[in-house]
Amino acid sequence: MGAAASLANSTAASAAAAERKPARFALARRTILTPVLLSLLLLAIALITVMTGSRPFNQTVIDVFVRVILVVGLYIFIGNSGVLSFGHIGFTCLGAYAAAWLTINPMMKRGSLPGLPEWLLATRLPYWQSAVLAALFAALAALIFGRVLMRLSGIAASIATFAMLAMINTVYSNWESVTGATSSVVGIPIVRTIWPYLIGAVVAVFIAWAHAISRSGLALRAARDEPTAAAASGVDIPRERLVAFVVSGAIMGLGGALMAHSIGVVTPDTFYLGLTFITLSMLVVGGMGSLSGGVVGVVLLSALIQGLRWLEAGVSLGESTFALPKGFRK
Amino acid sequence: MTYKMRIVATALASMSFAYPAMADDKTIVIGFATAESGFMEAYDKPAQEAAMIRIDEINAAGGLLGKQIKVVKADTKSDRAEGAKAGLSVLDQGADLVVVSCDYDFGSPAALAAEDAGRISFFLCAESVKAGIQGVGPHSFSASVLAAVQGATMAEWAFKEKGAKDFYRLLDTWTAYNKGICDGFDWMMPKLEAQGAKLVGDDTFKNEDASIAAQITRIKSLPKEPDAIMLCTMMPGAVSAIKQLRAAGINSMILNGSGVDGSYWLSAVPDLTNFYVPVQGSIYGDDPNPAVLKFNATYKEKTGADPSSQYVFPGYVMVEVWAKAVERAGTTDADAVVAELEKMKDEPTLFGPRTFTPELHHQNQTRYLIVETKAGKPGVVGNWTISEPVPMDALLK
Amino acid sequence: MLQILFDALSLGSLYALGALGIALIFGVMRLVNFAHGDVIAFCVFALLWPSTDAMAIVFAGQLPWYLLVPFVLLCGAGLSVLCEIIVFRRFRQANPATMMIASFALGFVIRYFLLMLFSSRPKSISLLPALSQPVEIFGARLPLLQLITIVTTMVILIGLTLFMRQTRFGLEMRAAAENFSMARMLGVRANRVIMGAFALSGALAGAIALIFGSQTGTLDIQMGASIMLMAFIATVIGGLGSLGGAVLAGFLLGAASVIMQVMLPIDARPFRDAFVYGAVILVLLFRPQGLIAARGTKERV
Amino acid sequence: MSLLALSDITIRYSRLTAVRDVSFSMDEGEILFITGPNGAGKSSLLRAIAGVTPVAGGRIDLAGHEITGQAPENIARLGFSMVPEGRDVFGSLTTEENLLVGTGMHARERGWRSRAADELEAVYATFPMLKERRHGQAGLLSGGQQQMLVIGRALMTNPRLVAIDEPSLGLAPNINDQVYERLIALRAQRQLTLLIVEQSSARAMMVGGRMILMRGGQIVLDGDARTLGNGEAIQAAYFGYEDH
Repeated sequence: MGAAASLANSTAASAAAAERKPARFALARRTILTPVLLSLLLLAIALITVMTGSRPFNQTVIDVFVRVILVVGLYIFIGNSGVLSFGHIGFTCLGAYAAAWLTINPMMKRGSLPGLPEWLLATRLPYWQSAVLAALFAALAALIFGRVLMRLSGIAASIATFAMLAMINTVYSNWESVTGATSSVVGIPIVRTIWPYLIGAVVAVFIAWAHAISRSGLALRAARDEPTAAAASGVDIPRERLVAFVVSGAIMGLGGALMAHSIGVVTPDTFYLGLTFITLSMLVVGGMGSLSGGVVGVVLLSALIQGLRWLEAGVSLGESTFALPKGFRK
Repeated sequence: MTYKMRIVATALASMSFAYPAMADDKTIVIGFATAESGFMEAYDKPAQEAAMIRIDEINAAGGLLGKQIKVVKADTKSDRAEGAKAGLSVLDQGADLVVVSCDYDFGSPAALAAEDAGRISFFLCAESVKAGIQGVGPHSFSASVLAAVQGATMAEWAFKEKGAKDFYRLLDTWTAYNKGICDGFDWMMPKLEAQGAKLVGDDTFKNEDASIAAQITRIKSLPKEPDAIMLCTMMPGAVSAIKQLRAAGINSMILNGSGVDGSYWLSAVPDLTNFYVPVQGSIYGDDPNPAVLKFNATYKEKTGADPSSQYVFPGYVMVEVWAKAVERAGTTDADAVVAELEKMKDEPTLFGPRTFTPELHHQNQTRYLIVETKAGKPGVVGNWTISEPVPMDALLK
Repeated sequence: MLQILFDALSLGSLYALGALGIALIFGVMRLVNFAHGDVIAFCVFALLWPSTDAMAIVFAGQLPWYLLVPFVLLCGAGLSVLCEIIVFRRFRQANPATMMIASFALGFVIRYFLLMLFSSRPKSISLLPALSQPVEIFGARLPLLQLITIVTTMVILIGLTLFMRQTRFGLEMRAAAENFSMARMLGVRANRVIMGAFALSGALAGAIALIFGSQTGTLDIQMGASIMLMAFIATVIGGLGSLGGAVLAGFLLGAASVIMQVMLPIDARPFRDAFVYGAVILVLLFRPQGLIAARGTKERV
Repeated sequence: MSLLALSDITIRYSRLTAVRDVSFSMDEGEILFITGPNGAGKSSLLRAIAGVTPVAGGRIDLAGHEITGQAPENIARLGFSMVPEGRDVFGSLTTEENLLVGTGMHARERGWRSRAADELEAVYATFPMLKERRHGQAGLLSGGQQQMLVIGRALMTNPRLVAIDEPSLGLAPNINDQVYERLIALRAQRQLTLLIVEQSSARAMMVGGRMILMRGGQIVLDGDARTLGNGEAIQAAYFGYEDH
């Protein structure tokens, strides 16, 4: 993970370096190793899984890949801006439901979600198209919410994102005709092969990397480390935050869509506090400031949880979080 | 190297092919993809115990199609993603019947996995119309009765037997189950209104609300206390709502779904009176059917405790109807068994008749016992079967 | 009208007490304690004997009220202090995000511990049944408990204010909440103040547990969560670290909830919380520092 | 034996070294000015003595006890009282409450309440203005009044050594004069040992006593303030002319 360190170091050289294009190419060359290595790691995991041929294990690894996408999405905003967001799982919820709207058999949709607009009721797309649209939908929502919320910073911003999550959850839990309220939305085609999830995770990793070395990403990290200096040198912090918020929102939406396809049912309460804190823990354990930290955090923690489950530790989640504090102290 | 490798590979392959075939020969496998830990465990386990009682009875009587029933289990950890894995896991172990969690939301991932593999799945006690064809597919069934039937039963019974005229509807928006009860009530109400009943008001609350004082104030501001309040909710919020209703001095009849059955919580509302619950069988030792009393005794012997609520019973019913269908089909082949199940009309079981049709793998009309709680003591006071089945469009609302 | 006022006050009381418990700890440690809700749940379950049967085996719940109340308060304080010693003490130097997540993990552990001992099935208990009687006041018929909730909350608030203003410990705590390292340089013992804050916060959790328990008659391992969320929001709107602000915002949230329940048409009522959270965002946008900004709250270095 | 002794103190903030191998000691009753430009490490040094900034190397002794790595509250109990930069008054507390915060640490001793009351009267005698505003909120006091308050607050702990970080910062010159007038009077009255950090050496030369000049985290001059008063040496050291 040496490349990760170099990526982090490059932050220091941030704003000035961002001004010159050739320097950016050099930066890309220097840091490309990180996403490539991470992708290879994920590919290796996928290959091992396919070789074992166990269906439950395959499902477990699909879960891990979905979490990788979610944590990478969180990293894009939290890692780069330093603002803790409790709201991102809201975008996952939006993505998952968007995927449901787009892929369910129109016959079933008419019965269970009659409030959808006519064109949506008639639409039925393959899952990968719906995943892309779900990501765009989540990004749009992130743009709208972000326009308002990115004016805030620090703990007020964190709370406001939480309020956003609660709003999304309340609306989706009660809008009977469009989201089916608290009851499960069913009929989402289930995708049980591992490759789409692998591709999703790899795409997320590369987008995170591209954002991190983009001018906006560099400026945002500079602002995170030296807010006053960055503001003085003309960095428009709310704007750069908004960019990260929208990009991460899109990734969270993608993760939500794939999550929907991995289980086949969606309910609003899947996308609430539990998932929020599990993904946040994974990001923090890996190290909030680095992409590879996030991905490795997910893989390690998932392996730990799975290990404990195999040991039949009984209180699965309780036990796994017990192990957290050791990893917490950076 | 190639020669030896090929032998090993062939041996391995033949073994893996041979394994399910062997399982088919000597035993029939029922796979439980249910919660053995976490939140759902408290709901799945009792019904699963009841299912085990029926399985033991069948095995003791010589088995099914002359084969012993073998049980395999995988824990869903009360988690949806884990539920899908548990479903796949019992399928890998050769399950002919996949039993899934009590609740539709938690059981459906495993049921969908079974549907994919073309096996029959049975929800232990889900009461949503989705637990079956509508939400999983043509091989999926539920062993319990639709929530809507409970709401409709209570409304009709209260009107016809207790002379209730003014109804009030209080819905907890937390779950689909709660809404299901009120959907049944809403379907029944216009029929009763034509005969002189009246809906005097309605309101909603949330299960986790610390206080429903505002909702109670709305009831109290009515010109006259309603005769009956249809309370569409479930634990734990139900106790809180009932307690607050009574503490505010509202003495109307309270009509409920089966979710509040059980005496374990009655201590919270001392001397509760005028309180009615529909149940499939009585756990209070006064069931009109002596076979139910015998079952309760067996259950106590096996688990060391009396059934805590009527949700124990569907587990028994599930194995009962499935085994009958297998006997009649003469095979465990999913499609043949489904066809037999769909032929069942008012099939008698220990806990009331059961009907399955190619449209609905669930009960939309069945006999319910009515349990009244009087001065803190619950007991059966009658039974009721709604005058017509709840139609599909009311269920899919 | 009077009825609505009482409804709003009694719901607001619960939120205010919860917010106070969170604000106390935030003040001295900059920790948003997500485990607070689980401490509340623990306090109620302390009344029962551990058992996974459906029927609750009442243990401490049978004590007469003058023993019961201190018992529950002590339970809360004890657990809270234990959390501080075992977990949070190790995170004093960590950043707020890490602490927040540690507290959430701790909450998980407490919840699963309860789950193991008591199972997830809600239990019922008749707590202080004498309080469930209705009473008549100014022409409004109220449950006695509602009245007692309001009165108790007022007594607790006044008592706490006196404690904070009149005692040396209260003085040290207020000083530490405002500028922790300066207070230490004046000889204020960090451990003592932090443990004091945790103990007070835990006792407040115990008080909520008692009120909540006797109001609902139900014990559920999730029961603290909804209050915790509202209390958390109240703390933020009130101005993190400002005790007065937390109380004020708690009452405001309670009032907002009740008024929306009364005013909204039935189809919009299920969306009540979305409006409440929307109002939270508005407040934050116009006053990011909260309604009553805690003066000079410096980040601990 | 000296009251305060620092040997080879090094302070680092992640990769940045703020103070490098600094040693000096102070005797009881002494007045010592530490001066130097911004970023010389003066405040870091003071905060390290108070125990709020960890040291990366070296040892600090106070009144015969090693205090390296001790908690601030324990260092305060040995008689060290700190007036940090920026006059950290507790803004939401009243003036009197501010003064009383530091008396709590003697609560185990008998008769601390009456002694605290005496101290309070003594401080009010020195700063009558504080008595006028005793029940007013401290955050509403003016800059000069706040400076008096924090000095008074430091005295309330009954200290042997008072360290003051930049008392002149942000004060009008005439107010600043007043502050120093009081400080000098207090020192005479109570036999206080004073450690004062200032950016400019002008004040040190006026008041007299010993002066240490720091630059780049190290001591460059140490001697009698008035002797060092020779402008050129000071200026050379202050701005680092010798480098050129």
